[in-house]
Amino acid sequence: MNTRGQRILLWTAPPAVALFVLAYFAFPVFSPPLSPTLTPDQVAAFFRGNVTGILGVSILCNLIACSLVPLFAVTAVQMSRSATSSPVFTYAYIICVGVGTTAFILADYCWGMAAFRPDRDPQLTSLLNDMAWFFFVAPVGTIMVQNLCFALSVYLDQRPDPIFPRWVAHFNVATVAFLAPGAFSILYKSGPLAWNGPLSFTLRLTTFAVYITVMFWALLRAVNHQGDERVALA
Amino acid sequence: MSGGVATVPRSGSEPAKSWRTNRKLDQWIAFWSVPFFFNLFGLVFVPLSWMMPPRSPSSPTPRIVDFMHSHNLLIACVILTLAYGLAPVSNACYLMQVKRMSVSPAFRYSMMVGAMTGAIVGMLFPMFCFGLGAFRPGYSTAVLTMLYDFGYLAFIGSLGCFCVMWMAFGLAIILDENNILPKWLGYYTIWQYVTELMAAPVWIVKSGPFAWNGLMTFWFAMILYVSWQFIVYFCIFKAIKNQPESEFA
Amino acid sequence: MTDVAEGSAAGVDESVVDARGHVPGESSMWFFVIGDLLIFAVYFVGYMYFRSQHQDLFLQSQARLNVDIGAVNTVMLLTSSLFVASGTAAARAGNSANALRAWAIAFAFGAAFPLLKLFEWIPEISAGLTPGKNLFFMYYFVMTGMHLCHVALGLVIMCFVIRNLKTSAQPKISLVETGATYWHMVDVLWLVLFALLYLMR
Amino acid sequence: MTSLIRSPLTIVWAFLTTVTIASSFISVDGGGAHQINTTVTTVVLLIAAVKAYLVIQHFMEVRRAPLWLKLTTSGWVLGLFTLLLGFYFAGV
Repeated sequence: MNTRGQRILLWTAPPAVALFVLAYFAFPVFSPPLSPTLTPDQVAAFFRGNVTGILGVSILCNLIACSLVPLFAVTAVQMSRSATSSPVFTYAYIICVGVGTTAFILADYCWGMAAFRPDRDPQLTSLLNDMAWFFFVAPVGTIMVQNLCFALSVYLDQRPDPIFPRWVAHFNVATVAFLAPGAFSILYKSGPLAWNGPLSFTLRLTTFAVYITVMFWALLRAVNHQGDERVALA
Repeated sequence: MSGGVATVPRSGSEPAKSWRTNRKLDQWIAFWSVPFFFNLFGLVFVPLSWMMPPRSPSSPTPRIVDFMHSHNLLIACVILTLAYGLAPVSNACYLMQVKRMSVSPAFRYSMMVGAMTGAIVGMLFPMFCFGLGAFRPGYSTAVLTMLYDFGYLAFIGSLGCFCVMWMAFGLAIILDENNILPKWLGYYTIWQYVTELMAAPVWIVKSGPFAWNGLMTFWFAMILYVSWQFIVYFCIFKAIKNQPESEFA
Repeated sequence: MTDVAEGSAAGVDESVVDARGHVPGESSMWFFVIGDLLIFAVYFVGYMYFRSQHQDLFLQSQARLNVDIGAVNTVMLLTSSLFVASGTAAARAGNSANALRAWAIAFAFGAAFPLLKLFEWIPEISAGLTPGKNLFFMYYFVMTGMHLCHVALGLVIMCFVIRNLKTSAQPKISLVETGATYWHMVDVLWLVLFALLYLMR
Repeated sequence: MTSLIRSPLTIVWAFLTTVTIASSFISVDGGGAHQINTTVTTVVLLIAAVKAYLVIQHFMEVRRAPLWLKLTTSGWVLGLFTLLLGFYFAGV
């Protein structure tokens, strides 16, 4: 068994990231991010004025929402190679990926729904917008646990020739710390922790982007070192 | 503060070399995160936000509005969004034992998908319904009561994703020939499935024993569920403990 | 028919009587049976408690049930249980052919139960007697519905027992006994349900 | 055929079926008015208790089971029907 398949899946990540970057810069809601202090009428007016942009990005994101899953799947495969007593962290990792991705899809749905019929009652448009932000910014719990599971499986790897270098695990733990503030966006409507604040929005997205890039290179290296070794996950 | 933070010190601080010698360290870390998670879950739901025991579906609108505006709901929401990632870890503990059984991998794959969908519809979504009401006090009462209903129904209403999980888990235990978990636990797990059936009437009535805060649909199912949870963790504890070293690859 | 009964009678009375203190089937199934009996007991007692709070409502609602189908269904389950019991005894006595026949007949009677239930439920639901109608009908549909799930599971288990009897030269007696134990429990629960929902005043 | 009729299981079954039909007649005749009727209820519930006990003893073969199983199942029948009748009469 060679690693060609894993490498192919891995290389689907860069185009996916490119599409996400495109979606990010094309999304009217993000430039600049809508303030949580807007009244329902202001939110409704915003959605009425930007139907095309929001719908376009929502459709695009519906299509590409799961396109980073192959990257995570390869991560899971590499995790399962580490010499621990069980694949318990791999399983937790896979479930976390599913949950986190669904949360992103729900966020996208809510924004798309608000733009689909922009003359809806402003209360409802505002509710959909709030819900979208909640699902987009707040549910950091799964990606935190996901990264911790990855880090733990690297730390506990008892191979003489570890699959991932130690610093990848340290890096994953650090991302956990940087992602955590996102959850507090539920509590604040202004300041650094609000959903448009530097800690919840900018730091979180930057961390995520750096994380994907670093993981991509780390995985590439791990897969290339795998050689003919069979993977035990099932 | 979060589940993440709680598990980090154990690994991040590179525990003593004696820990290193324990080959099952990964399983023990995952296992001990579970009681932590459930205690947190209980604390957040009961004394912090008083979301549980469930409020009446027929309580008067002003009381619903009052409740939906309580600030503690937001704090509860924050804690849970930080910690809900630990639910997959607890499910991974079951999955690990199912992997050791003689049954087909299809069982643990079914459970895995059940766990994924369950975490979204049974935890994250209802949580956000409650959080949204408190987040923006300007919502009309119609929106608030809808969020209230949506939150409770998604949380308590019967969920097929858990049905599939318990079915796969119960069947795997019963069919297993390696005796990883006791057979009676498999039969006990069938009642877990039944508790989901029991919860079906909450969609129909708004008061009495079959409402979402009812004696039959909530309290009775809760008694079955909580005792099952304790027993299953005790059994998993023994299963991890009894796993022979020779099984490790 | 005669053979079945002969086999069973012989099996029960001679070969097993000496086995004092024999727990039929897997003991884990008994764990389930006793637990299930207790779970249903909570429902039964809950029904009685709420009935005493709303006597008239329950009595008037009971008037709209179909006692005939209920009684026929009781007889169906009892007869099915009889054949299960004699089939089990035949299997124990080593008479696979008779056991198989008895279990097949038992399955036919058991399968009639959900069909009759359908004939009972559909007119009721189309007449507006849904679980949302009142507390009695909620109890009625929840309890008979949960019982019906047990019947469905029982029919599946019966299929496994029948396959076991049909395909293997030495059928697994413990499987046969386990299936029988479960099926009789379904019967017991229905007997109580029938009295509580249809008959009492 | 004679052995079918004489088989203890069949005798139990015949008894169970007869009392089932009898109890529905009692209910329909005595309680047809759908008013509280303590006699009908008592008779019907006692019949149900006896039926459940017989099925457990004879069909489930608890008759030949160890003592703990006999006690548990009999205790269930006794306890359940005591509670049922108790709640019934408390509410009448």
